[in-house]
Amino acid sequence: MIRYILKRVGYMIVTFYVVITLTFLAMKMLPGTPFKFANRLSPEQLNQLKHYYGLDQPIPIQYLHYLWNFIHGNLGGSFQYGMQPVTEFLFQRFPISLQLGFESMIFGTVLGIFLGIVSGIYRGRFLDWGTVTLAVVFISIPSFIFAAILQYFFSVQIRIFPVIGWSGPMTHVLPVVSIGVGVMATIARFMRTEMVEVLNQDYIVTAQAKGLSTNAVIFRHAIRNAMIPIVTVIGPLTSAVVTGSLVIENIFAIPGIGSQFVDAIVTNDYPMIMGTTELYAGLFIVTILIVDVLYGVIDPRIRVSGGKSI
Amino acid sequence: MNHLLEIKDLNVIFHIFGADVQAVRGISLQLNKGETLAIVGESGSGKSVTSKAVMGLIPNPPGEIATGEILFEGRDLVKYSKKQMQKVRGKEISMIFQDPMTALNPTMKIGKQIMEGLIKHQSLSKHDAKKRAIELLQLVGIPNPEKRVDEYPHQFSGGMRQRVVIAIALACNPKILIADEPTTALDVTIQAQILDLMRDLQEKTGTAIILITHDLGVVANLAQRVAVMYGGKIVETGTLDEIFYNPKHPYTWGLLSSMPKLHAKTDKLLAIPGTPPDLSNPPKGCPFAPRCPHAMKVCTEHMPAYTELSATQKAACWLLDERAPKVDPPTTIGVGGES
Amino acid sequence: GSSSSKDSEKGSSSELAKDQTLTMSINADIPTLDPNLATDTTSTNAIEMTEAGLTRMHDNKFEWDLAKGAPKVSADKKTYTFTLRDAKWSDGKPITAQDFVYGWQRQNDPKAKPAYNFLFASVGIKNAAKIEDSTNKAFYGKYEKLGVKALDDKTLQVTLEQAAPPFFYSILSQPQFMPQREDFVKKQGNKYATSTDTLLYSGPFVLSKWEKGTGWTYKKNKDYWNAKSTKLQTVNFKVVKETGTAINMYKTGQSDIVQLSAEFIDQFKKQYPKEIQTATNPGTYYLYINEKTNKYLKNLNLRKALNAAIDRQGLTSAILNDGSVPSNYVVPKNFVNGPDGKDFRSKHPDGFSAGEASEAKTYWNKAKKELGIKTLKINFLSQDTSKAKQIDAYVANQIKKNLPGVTVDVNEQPWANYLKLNNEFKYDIAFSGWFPDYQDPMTYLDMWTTGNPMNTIGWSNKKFDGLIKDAQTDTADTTKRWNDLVSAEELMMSEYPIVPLFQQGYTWSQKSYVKGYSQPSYGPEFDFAKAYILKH
Amino acid sequence: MAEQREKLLQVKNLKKYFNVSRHDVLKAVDGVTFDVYKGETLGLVGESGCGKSTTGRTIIRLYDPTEGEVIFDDQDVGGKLNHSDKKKLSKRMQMIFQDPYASLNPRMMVKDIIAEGLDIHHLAKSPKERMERVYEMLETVGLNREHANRYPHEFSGGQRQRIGIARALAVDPDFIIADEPISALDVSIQAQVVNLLQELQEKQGLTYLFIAHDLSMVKHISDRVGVMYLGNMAELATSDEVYEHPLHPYTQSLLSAIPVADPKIERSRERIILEGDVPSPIDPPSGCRFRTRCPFAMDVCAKVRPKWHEVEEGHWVACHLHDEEMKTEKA
Amino acid sequence: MTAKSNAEVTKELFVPAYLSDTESEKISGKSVSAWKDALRRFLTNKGAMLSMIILTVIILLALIGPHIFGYDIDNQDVSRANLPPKIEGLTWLPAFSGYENGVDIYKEKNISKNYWFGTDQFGRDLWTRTWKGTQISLIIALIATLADVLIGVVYGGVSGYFGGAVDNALQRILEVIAGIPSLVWIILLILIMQPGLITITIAILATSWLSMARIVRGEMLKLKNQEFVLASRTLGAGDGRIIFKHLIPNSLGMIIINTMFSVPNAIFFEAFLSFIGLGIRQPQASLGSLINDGYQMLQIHPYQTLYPGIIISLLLICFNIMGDGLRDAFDPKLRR
Ligand SMILES: Nc1ncnc2c1ncn2[C@@H]1O[C@H](COP(=O)(O)OP(=O)(O)OP(=O)(O)O)[C@@H](O)[C@H]1O
Ligand SMILES: Nc1ncnc2c1ncn2[C@@H]1O[C@H](COP(=O)(O)OP(=O)(O)OP(=O)(O)O)[C@@H](O)[C@H]1O
Ligand SMILES: [Mg+2]
Ligand SMILES: [Mg+2]
Repeated sequence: MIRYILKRVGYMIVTFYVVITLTFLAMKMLPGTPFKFANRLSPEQLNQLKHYYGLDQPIPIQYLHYLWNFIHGNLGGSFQYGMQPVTEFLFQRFPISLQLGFESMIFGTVLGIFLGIVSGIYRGRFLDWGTVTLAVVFISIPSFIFAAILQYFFSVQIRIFPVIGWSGPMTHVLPVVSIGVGVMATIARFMRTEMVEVLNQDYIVTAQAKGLSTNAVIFRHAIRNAMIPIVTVIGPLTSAVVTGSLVIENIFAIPGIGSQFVDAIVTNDYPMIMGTTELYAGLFIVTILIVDVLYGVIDPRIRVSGGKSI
Repeated sequence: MNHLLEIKDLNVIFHIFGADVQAVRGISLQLNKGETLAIVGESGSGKSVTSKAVMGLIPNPPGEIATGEILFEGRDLVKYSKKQMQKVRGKEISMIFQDPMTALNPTMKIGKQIMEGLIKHQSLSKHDAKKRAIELLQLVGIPNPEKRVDEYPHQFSGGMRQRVVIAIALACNPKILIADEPTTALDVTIQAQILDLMRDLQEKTGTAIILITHDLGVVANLAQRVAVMYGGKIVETGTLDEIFYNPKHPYTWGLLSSMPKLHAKTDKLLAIPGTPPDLSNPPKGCPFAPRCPHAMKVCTEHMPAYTELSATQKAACWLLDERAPKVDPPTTIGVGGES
Repeated sequence: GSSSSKDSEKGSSSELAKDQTLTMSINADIPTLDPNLATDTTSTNAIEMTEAGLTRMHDNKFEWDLAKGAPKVSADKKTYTFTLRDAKWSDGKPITAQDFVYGWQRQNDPKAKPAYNFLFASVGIKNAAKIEDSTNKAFYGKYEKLGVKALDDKTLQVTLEQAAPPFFYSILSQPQFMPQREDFVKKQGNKYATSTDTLLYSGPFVLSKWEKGTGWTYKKNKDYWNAKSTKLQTVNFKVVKETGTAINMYKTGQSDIVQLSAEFIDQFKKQYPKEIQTATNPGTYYLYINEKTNKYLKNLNLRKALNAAIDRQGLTSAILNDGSVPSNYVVPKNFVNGPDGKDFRSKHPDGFSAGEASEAKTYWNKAKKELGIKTLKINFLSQDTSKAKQIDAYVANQIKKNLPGVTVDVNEQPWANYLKLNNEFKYDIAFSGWFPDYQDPMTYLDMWTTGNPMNTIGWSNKKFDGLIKDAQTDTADTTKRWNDLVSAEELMMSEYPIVPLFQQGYTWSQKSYVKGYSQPSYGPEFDFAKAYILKH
Repeated sequence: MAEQREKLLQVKNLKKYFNVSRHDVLKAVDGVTFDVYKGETLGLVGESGCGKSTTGRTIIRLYDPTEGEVIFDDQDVGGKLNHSDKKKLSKRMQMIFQDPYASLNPRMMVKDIIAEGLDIHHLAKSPKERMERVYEMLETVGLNREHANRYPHEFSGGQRQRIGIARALAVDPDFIIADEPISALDVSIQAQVVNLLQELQEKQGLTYLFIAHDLSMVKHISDRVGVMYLGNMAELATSDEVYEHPLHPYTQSLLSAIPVADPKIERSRERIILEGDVPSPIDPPSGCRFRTRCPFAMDVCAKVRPKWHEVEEGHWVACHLHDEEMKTEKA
Repeated sequence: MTAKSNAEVTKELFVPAYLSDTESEKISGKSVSAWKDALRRFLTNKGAMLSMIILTVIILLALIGPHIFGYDIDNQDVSRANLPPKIEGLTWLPAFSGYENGVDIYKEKNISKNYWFGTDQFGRDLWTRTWKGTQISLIIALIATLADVLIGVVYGGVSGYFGGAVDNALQRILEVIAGIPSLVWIILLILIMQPGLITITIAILATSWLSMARIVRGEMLKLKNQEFVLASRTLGAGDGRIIFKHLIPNSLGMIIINTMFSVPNAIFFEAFLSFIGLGIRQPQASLGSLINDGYQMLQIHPYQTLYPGIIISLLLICFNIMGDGLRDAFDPKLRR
């Protein structure tokens, strides 16, 4: 197990290095200059600025420089925020996005698992049909449309929830639901398939043959086994949550990293784009690692042998 | 009636894809206390379905018990509610499945899987249940049971898993143990271990066993009575010796003669040509007729009735009708000849 | 905020509300509060609300702020001596003439990365142009040679190269001309002006909270010399990027003022006729025409055709719909008055239209003959902002529709690349706009002179250059200067080197209990320095 | 009788190791030596995982041998082979697989399945000839012409297995490796296939390597039987010899473990029940592989690997109990 | 059962019935391939069939819809800006009445022509634009999916089939690529390339093939050791034959199913990109860009988002249901 984790961490570092390099190169390939007011600057001033930011050096040198700074936790300064350190912004805003993502994930997962179980148990009946339809619909409606509808309905028409913000619990409801339903739908669908699969397994019959009640069979035997593979979807789902939060944060004016990222893209704030990208990648990579390790922890079959065979 | 279990005219139907599979078509069986009844027959002949029907585990949908009674100590299990049935399962009647690799929950400790039934049926405390689980593991011959109760199924070999499955089935001292191909997935040497174990356990506990298999060797080893199934029907029943040495049904003949003899020289095996019937569209007459070398016109038209050949043996075949031409069993079944 | 959910109409009483809190939504964060680095409207606005200069703009007119009154002007009109009021920084220390000197010098110190130091040269502060000029070895970066001096703590002397231009006093209200305190700036170093407590305040408000990404809060500055005229106790700005969301906040009473985008204006006109407000501002938008590298576009008839092809009324009423007005001119309306007290536009109120769509075809046909072409492909460079995209779609369609045979290929780029392509003349026409640096027609005209780095259209006219030069050097005779500028615009627009499209307008909605709030055409973008809330 | 007969296949010290992970090598077949004579059936029995299939697959070159020689008709086919050599070999050596469901491509029609070998080796000159050959094969294995245009899933297990045989026969091979061809079939169907194989052998003079774990069936069909245990050959002799005078303790216990379909014999039989399970081939016991379960294990068994030698004519065994040298040493 | 009346059983019936060998081997019924079997199962799946019908209708409309009124996608006329939908025969339906907030906009603006989906702020006919947008979205989805299938199948196929060191190397690369969130890939790509149809396609492509590659690899690994493949090998088949005759036909089901899920993913991602302003260029429209344009008007002119929104949702739903249907149809466990 330890060896497996070490190996994974190794890959993780490689992946991360690739991300750093790629983002760096991408930024270098971007057309145009990073200086917003380039049109008002004399060439001399421009050169000075370039020198100041180290942009006049050959790219390999810049690259090494960037790596060096990166290792020392320096991601450079934000162009759009008067060269304030990018890390400061990330530290400030990332926790909010993380919280949003986490809550959405919890909301989606819990509800999704529940729906999936119900649907799997009542396979082919009305409940199943309803859940499946719901899941497909929620997977198919882009989260921003859903968010806009929710906001209009619950904040403007009924006025239960505030329009914007990220302060009290009430402010969390709409954004979390907007992102969470997608997660919920995906998980529900997956869970249903797993549930159906598991319910057809021999050990379920064994459990029934022991005379256990239906509830005991489902709760003690079916659900746990059905839930193990769910862990594997959580990795890719993080991606979905991140994508979702990117727009949802704008709609609900949540000061998270997502809205920051969109800003950075629109304003060509390269250091910020790079920093955010790396953060996302890091988060994603770590999530996948955790998920994989977790998978081993939950599934006793993998626990000892270490690593899953794909 | 003092049968422990009596099945009367059981019919089980599966509704799939616009077709109705008549998996079991009017089966009647009796099982007495402490005896071992083997059910043998072709794959798909309804052996497992019959046993599942007894356990009340026919998946519904798509399956249903269309008609029939399953009398356990005189009470009809077919009429039992879910709750009532749960009290019977595992406590009065328990079951072992063919594949030990999949019959255990991979994410639950062995001990817990054994304890579940104990806690449910005997209201033991967790602690006592665990103690009993260790005893049971010891009983089925698992070394070092104190340690192994806390392991997971994947840490056990196939033979050991099958032992665990047996331990689970025996946990509450059931009156009937249904073993559905308990050794098919195992190697011969392990199979021998398991068969030994089952025989020992039966001697100790006096449990009646329904043994389902298609390995006549296993039958000869373990059973006292045999029921031969074909096409959803029982075509012949009798004591072990009656079936092996004096079989009356051509399918039984075929079955016995298609097995090579380890201790005798056989030039050529007697194959049964053709393939088993499609149970979604079963033949009108004798299900074996299309493959029967002695088939007569009547066989394809009418289902033969049982002919009582002895107090214990009966068979359903038109050849036993006095109007039928006399047919001798093939010599290849002459195991009785004693080489 | 004043979160009454009733959109009440009874705010007609003139009694002040107890809670003097104003809440607004805004679509951008404050990037920086360092007056050296501030280039965007949000930062500028925040600095103007929290800091004071010698003057302060209000309702398009300047008022004396930290200057006690008009300065003493020397006979040659080149030296101006200001006397300062007794005013304090937010840490209690007095604001001195030295603080002005330091602030101005810092704005001219290349090391402090000033973005708008050219303003000093535009006004004509002594040596400013030379200090800026990196080819000038003797002066470059020597900010101590700037024409500004503290005679004593309360007396500031400013020396100019020539007589002060008419916009001298108004430009003194800009952040670049505000005082900065040396010891504080040096102590904060890199952190200067990046958070509420790394900045000293001298204006009507102090920044009490600044959460990046969420918004910020102003509190009344009790130490401001003119604190009695500040009514608002608290002003909240909430960063909301989605217009729909901002509207929803306004509708539910979670904000008091909301900027409206085109889509919502009709609805608001119907729903909240008493709350909707409109004002023009001096932002002008036009198309560059590349005369430098595109040989066809050197043809006047073709340029006229382009000018005539676009129905600007349709653009402003159907697409923008935000109070913007069609323009056929370079210098905007209602921006600056001449010595005669009349608007610059008064001579040519509607500018210099090349004509209707029908005339466009005539010009196009002439151009075709002159150029010997049948069709023309136009590369239309623009930015990738959502607003620009709408305008592009409209403009491209108008040109295609009204000039048969012309195809338009829209090339929408992010800002940085847009600039680059623009500077490299890699476009045929390009969408662009201009906001004034100071309150004078010159800010709209001097960039079209030959050789000006901002002249990225390649148009060149000696006579025009001359007129601008005169106006720049001969500042003493204000009337002649004015007339020169009027002639310069006339001359420019006779050659149609650009296609003016519209002058921007603002439409916003403010709750009826909000009074004294304005969005003037020059000065603070959102002027709430004297706003107040009525009881409601 | 064996002496005069021609050796069709000689397997010498064949080894096949699999790298299951970076550190572990699975010794599926670990030094197996035997010959197969022309026209005979050599049965190969042993418990699951003992390397029977691997042996067969290595001989037919589905796997490349790790070590050892395979001499087929005096030609070494155990070394490096290029594609055309393998192709040549495949015309003469064929295989029948265990699982009648997995061994037929569900997306192909029966005629294309049977004709695959013909197509690969260009044995049919025209489509007509190809079809003729397919029909011929179908009839040979007791199926009908109409079956040619059907898909595998429409057939029963026994029929499918016969299609598999037809496929192997289509290229007209000399040697057929049958890897548990009947273990997935119903008892009543097994005989169909076994009879068919025997008939074909008689008619076409085929040579079989018949792999199975059902000893009674192996005995029935084989002339000689080899018993494998954990990658090694334990014993090899004529089938009667193996069943009547087993020398290796493993063979003995294996034979006693098989339940016999005869109640009387069953009642009276003495069994040697082996304890425990087969050890892992990744980390096999030292010396004799069987010693961990052997009722007669001696000290020497842990140290020295028993020699594979001929104790009597045609009776090979690898056991210290039957090694004269060891016996004397022990004494 | 025993109590069977023997009355009808006459003596004459007790003669041997002739039983031919061929008889016992007979298979009744018509020959069905696994494909046909799957198709049959698919056809009986009501949801999937309905989805297919809806999809067909949408695709047909996407093809002919833009030509019905003779407008092109950039037919601007601000005098008819922001008209609500109106369909002559359906004016009794509020959605197609031409009224907005109780006002007959057509009358107000004095317009006699009907615009079935209304017009946008430029006065462009939304019916035309919506269907044209559907076309573009479908094309993006199609190209992305096709390429995804190609890259994914080849990559996964090579990796799974050749195995060993090749597989190891390819899998490590895949792992690294998959370690980078797709969003990051896409945004980096969009930043360095000109936004537009091709860029979007490439961007979607850059990441979407991963799952296909994984699935195909898994299939290959599973299939290549199946006995029918081994059988082909023992017959002397080369790699080409094994791949094209055995492996691909047998993994086609999985590939098709995965494709069914790739299509909606591509459409969805395009919409997302449009929403954050990195989408298709004006005056071209895709469903995503239409939704993005209309989104600003959601509260005022909801119809501008509604129809593209409905279509995109329908597309996604239908593809998803069809994917599910295909999965069921190909599921060997559900086969008898
Ligand atoms: N869950 C089910 N759904 C549909 N049909 C079923 C189901 N279970 C059993 N059947 C059908 O019932 C018939 C009898 O099956 P059963 O499992 O009893 O056979 P068996 O005698 O146990 O065979 P085997 O030896 O292969 O286990 C078969 O035709 C089978 O297809
Ligand atoms: N391709 C492979 N890679 C790794 N290990 C393998 C491979 N093929 C077989 N093995 C291992 O080699 C050993 C021998 O396997 P083999 O299939 O030859 O056994 P067998 O005697 O045919 O068993 P069975 O009766 O179950 O078919 C087993 O432990 C098996 O797990
Ligand atoms: Mg069964
Ligand atoms: Mg094998």
